[in-house]
Amino acid sequence: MGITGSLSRLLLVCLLLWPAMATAQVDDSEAQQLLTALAESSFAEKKDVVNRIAGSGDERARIWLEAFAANKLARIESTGQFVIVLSNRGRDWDVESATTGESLGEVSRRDIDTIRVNNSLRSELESILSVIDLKSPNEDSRLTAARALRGNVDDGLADQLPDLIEAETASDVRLALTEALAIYQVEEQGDRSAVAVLSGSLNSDARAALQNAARSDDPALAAAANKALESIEQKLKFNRAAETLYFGLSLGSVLVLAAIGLAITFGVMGVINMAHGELIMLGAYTTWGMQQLLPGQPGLALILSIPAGFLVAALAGIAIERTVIQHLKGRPLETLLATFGVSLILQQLVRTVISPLNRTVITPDWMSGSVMINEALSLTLNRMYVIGFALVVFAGLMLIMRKTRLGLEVRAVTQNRAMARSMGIKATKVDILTFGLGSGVAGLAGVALSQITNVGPNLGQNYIIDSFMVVVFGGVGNLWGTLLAGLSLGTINQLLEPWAGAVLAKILVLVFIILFIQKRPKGLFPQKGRAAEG
Amino acid sequence: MSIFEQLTDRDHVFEFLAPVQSPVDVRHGPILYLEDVSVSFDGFKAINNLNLTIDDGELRCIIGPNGAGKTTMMDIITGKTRPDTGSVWFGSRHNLLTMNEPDIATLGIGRKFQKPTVFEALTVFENLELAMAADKRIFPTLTAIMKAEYRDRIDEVLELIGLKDLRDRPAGILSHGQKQWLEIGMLLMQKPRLLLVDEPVAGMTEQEMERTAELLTSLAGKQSVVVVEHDMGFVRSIARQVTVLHQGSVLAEGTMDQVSNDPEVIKVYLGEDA
Amino acid sequence: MWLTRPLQERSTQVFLGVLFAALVVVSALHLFMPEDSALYVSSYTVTLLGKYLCYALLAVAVDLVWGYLGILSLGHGAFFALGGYAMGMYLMRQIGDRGVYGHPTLPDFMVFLNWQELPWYWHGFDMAWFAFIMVLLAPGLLALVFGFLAFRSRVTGVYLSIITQALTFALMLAFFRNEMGFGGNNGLTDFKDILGFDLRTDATRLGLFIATGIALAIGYVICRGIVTSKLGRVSVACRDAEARTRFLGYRVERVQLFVFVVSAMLAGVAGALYVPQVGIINPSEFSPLFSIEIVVWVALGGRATLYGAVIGAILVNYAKTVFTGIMPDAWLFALGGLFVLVTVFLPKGIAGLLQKRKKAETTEPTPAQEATA
Amino acid sequence: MSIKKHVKLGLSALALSVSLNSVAAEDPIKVGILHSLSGTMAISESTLKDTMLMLIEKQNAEGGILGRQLEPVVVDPASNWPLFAEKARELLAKEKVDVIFGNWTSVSRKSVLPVVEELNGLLFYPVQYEGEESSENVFYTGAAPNQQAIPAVDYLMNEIGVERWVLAGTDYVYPRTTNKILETYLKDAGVSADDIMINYTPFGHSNWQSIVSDIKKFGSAGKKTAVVSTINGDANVPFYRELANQGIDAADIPVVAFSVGEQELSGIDTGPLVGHLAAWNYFMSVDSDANYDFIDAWVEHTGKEDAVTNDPMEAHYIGFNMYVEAVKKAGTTDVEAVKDAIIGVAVPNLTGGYATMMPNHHITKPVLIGEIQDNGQFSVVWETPSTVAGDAWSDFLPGSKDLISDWRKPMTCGNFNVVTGSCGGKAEVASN
Repeated sequence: MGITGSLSRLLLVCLLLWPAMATAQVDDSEAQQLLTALAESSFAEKKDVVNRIAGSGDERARIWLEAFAANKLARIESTGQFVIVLSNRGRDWDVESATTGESLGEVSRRDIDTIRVNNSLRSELESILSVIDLKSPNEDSRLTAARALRGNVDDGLADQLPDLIEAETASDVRLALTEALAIYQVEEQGDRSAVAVLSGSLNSDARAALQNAARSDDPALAAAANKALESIEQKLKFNRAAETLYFGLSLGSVLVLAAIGLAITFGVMGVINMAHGELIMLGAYTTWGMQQLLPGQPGLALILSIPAGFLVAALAGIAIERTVIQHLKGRPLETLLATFGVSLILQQLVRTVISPLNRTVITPDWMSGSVMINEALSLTLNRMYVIGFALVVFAGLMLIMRKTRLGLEVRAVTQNRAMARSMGIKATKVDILTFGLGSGVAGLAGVALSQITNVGPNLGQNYIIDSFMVVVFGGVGNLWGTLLAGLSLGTINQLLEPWAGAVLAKILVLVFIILFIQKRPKGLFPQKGRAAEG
Repeated sequence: MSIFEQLTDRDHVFEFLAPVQSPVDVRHGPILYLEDVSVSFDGFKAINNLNLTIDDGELRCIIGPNGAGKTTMMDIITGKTRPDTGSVWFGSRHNLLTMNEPDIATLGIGRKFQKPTVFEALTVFENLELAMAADKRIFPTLTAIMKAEYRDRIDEVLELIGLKDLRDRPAGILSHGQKQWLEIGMLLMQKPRLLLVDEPVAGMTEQEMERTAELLTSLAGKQSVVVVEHDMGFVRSIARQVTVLHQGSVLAEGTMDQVSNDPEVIKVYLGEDA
Repeated sequence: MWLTRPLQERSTQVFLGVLFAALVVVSALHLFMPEDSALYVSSYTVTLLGKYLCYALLAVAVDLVWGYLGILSLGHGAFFALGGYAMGMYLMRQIGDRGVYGHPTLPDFMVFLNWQELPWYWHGFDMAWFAFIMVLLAPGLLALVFGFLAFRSRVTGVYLSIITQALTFALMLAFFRNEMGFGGNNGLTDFKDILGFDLRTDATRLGLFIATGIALAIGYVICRGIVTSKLGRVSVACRDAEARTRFLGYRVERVQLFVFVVSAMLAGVAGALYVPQVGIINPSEFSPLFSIEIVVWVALGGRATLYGAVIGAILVNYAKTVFTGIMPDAWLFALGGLFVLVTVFLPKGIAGLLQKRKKAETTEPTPAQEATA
Repeated sequence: MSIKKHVKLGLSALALSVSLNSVAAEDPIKVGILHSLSGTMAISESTLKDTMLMLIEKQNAEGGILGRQLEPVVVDPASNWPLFAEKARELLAKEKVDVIFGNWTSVSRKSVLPVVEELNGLLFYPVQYEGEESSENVFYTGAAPNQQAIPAVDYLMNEIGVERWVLAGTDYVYPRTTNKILETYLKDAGVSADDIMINYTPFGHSNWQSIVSDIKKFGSAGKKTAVVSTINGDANVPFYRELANQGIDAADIPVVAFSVGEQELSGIDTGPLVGHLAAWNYFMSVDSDANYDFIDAWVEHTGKEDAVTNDPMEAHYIGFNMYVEAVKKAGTTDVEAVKDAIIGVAVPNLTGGYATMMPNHHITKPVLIGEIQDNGQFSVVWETPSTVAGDAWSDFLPGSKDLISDWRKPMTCGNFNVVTGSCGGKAEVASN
């Protein structure tokens, strides 16, 4: 258990007297001396210093400790003055005094000694702060604090918990606290009755406690723990299945996004666009560019880059169509080669113009982390957004193809170009629009991918083959096919991965597709009638 | 029938006792025999309970409005399309439904497409060479050498189809009519028992037509010929037996006069033409 | 006889003449010129040329299927690499106990990943004849199985191209796996000698260079023999009007299969000669990029003319050597531009330009037919 | 990097190649630089090329070596392994360079090795690698497993109290070997087999969902768990993203990476990664004047205020200075002489200590453990009390535990087998 007894006793003091002490403030010499101790002692000793600081009840303690935890607490070599680092990028850092809080402007890195912190200290600090938070009026912070306590309770705290639970109003906080206490009781005291409390819990610390208990030499306790674990395992099984399914869907939705644009350019227009991957890449870079333009507002930038990414990619696509593809009408294989050349050029362009290095695309807060369905099953948010996004995009395309004039004309042109022409449809215009649409969708895929994987020059390459597989597997010229193919391939892959391993799973999927194409050359949903011939 | 039945059936002729025969068995008359053939594409019945019999050495014309299923019928006979129901027999022992295009072709059914398809990259001569009846498996083809007799035979046909002086030009440069002829020539090289000729005179001049007519009539007797044609004049000029297809099944059958006086037929055609 | 027929052709005679002349000249300059003379050909250059010749043979193999059969294989790198691995395994076994661990049978990478004994598929590769048969057999079999499945179900055109790409991609992933026992990403390297000749001597290098030249000559004659035979004309027929060919009684899928397998074996040989000269074989040879690059060599040189493929391969790779020396960043621009320009403005490649002067050769596909291919 | 620059370089290189095969005594010392400037590895390697150019510039400004100027010869192996061998041959046979600095990936080194040995050149290899190699002609200035992996594990075991281990790596030889070594090491340290989870993924793996969730499960067994990551390059971003999203933070399950440096971090949103670890022999954040000077010079050379330095750059810095010293010591650039002279040469490293060239052609390095900070830098939380000497042959692999390497006369053997008492690699010895 992380927290030493001495610490917790100190904590109890400040816990119970917290409101009273909130205004207290030690004089600067003492503060200076505390911080010096923090700066100069070894990691082992730092723990006690931290406790002393926490115990000092100084209102700045929290600021110091947080800065310390974030690696922002430092001492200026020349003056020996303690500072809090505000920005730590580049060679000169922006700092303010730790004691007075006044800004000291920029100081050269050479002159700053950050006070080192490490993981164990950091987690220690967390629990300290969380214990403090148990008293906070804000329910959420109480909840997080309570949850953080599980597995971190020690004797001193344990004595206090019952009262806290008693006092607690919010049910879920109370539950968390009760579990925290139970875990302690099982672990430290081998208390069998407490096992019952945990038997339903899906929390990993609770499970850990039970597993340890199951190993204990007290047979009765072990038996009880095992029983509890079994019931937990039952719940877990279901959750894991759900999880795998979710993984499959999210991977699938990525594939769908990557492939759907291709389904239009390849499936509907019959154009093999090997530069499709690079159009995706452009979309991703647009997101990065947007975030550069709007520093500090990654979320807004992301939303804006949805239309932006679409436009950029669409324009690029149209440019490709005008300059290259239109000259190769009816020569799919040549188109394949030419567009492959385009893809090489685009990649190298990004390398030389922007950088060969990956670019950082920030995930906005509302997209990071995960929604907790229950303690064992939590769905990652960014993936969830991607799934939703994929479906929206798909629905949008369906609408365009089914309900709009463009869609009608597109279908007309693909069915019979000459006839469509004679009915006054401008085939060239349709080509441009269709290809623009397909490329634009690729751009959208890029925006989504920027939240999941690298934004770098090779981004496109990693998806092009998969995309083609999905389209071919789903049946060329059939959007539903693409959707189904993408989702099913994703799921298959995720089902295989646990026992086959990532590499083998991918290989197996590829081989499966190759064989499938042999059986059904036209994919899951083949185009019917004369249009499909030749 | 089961072995036992075979043994007890005194009329049964065991394979190994049967007399050696030409691959196509026409002792019982018809060389081509379609029975209750139906096929449909996404619900649309292209062929509907079609029954058709072609006798050995017969020259048969098949007419019918667009979409009557003429081409589909040929696809079925040549193995390109498989019918949903019905049976197709070549002679009395070859079930065509169990064979693929090459087998059927080697068995002796030649086909000329509606839209003339020749190998444009190859010379006229080479086109005929490829068509020539020969062992068409891989290694024989690889090691094949041009014997004098083959050359003579090809030149014969070149003479016949009047492309002698274009002998060594790529077929791509030929006119539409010439391509038609070349394709007919390729049919001849195949020495088929049965020729399926789809709109042979489309895009031909008057005298080209006449020559085609002569050619086809001259072929009849030695080989059986089935001609699908729109051009009534042409049909009248060659036809003895005419079959009228309508909506995938036989509407009328008989001599040209019988057929053209058939009220049904008139209705259909007037419905078409008027 | 189909193999001797090409030898009467003028184009083939010219080609062989040029090739052998080049071999002789290079060897002579390498052997008899003093090191410091401007005409001296260093062993570095000899190996470089040897590599180009390997690529040339590979390109010829691709042209055979693409140019004459209309099958655009984006996976020929796979056959090349398989041949290379077969040779690589032989060379590994030749090291014997001279590896850093001095293990009598196991290659080094197996020793330090503590494999206990040699995997079954490594047996026999210590015998040259076996290895050399595998050089043909490994790619041949893959092509046979893959082609059989694909052609039987009439997968052609773009679909075929895409799944050939998938094929080589899958193989790349597979060979990256260390469990496969082919050295994973590091591949096979640090070869000592071949057929008893020390790979580090200039003589051996020259020998390999000449061997490659001869292999190219033979390969060229074989391909030429096929395309000038009736079978060659049949394949062109399959390329331009598959259905028609069927109705003439040819089994299109078998023609395709045969030519495809021959081509794969040639690619394998090219790979086998490539490995001892560059001194390493690793999964990156399976990368789809490489396979597509091969196709562009052919496209640049001019399809359905074999010699065009040779020209293309040598030109592009020479350009690559120069570019990566002078302006590395520009290389991909150049390559990419090449793809676009050739396909858009030079559909018949360099050979096409040459033929503008002579009368047009007849086996050139026209764009219209390409659509059906 | 601008095309212009390369044109300039290229032209100079071209100019050189024109003046073929004629090297007199007073000609400049030719330094071959063999780093990919295009293709997938360009990301990492092109900066090393620039580092070398910077060092050479500086050395020339100080009057070169033995009064001779240094002249960089830059070639681009384009991330293509066979091309590495070819370019190495070009450098040695055609350009007649005196020394080569180059390579990043193991496979490229393996492909160059026979060439360098055949033509008896000198190669300085700056990247941490799997060991199991010691060539007379190669100097390994990067870390061997015992200079990175093992100390890192020690730190986790002793300082953090980790009992359960996930060894996750990209499926190629470096992670394979490192994990083999660690596995044995951990088992020797009494870790039971079911407390070790080993997982391999392909290059550029981007879908980490199930693996991360497995790690999560593996980590929730009540014992302190850590991930030892030998995941390579591009695969890291999605990996760390997934970790963050599935709510695994450094406090619960720390990840210690061997292939993630400042440069890789510059492509990642480090916010969620704070506290995860990396083990290197140098960090940009190291608080020493030598380092600050180096950074200033680098920023000035690249003209980018945010340019980062990393471990392989330091390796080149050390390797280059060692070469300079060795040539001065030998008084000539003759390969044999330099080979003898360089052993024992000690030069300052950037972390305030000294690096010495060992007889096995590896060098002594301090091992630092750093925690990722939100500014894309590492803060050093632990370091080995003294420097560690690189070990060519791991003591934890059955195949190599009996092997040692010593290139001093009279032994001059890269793989001397202390059991059989013979030089294992030599043909006449059949050891079995």
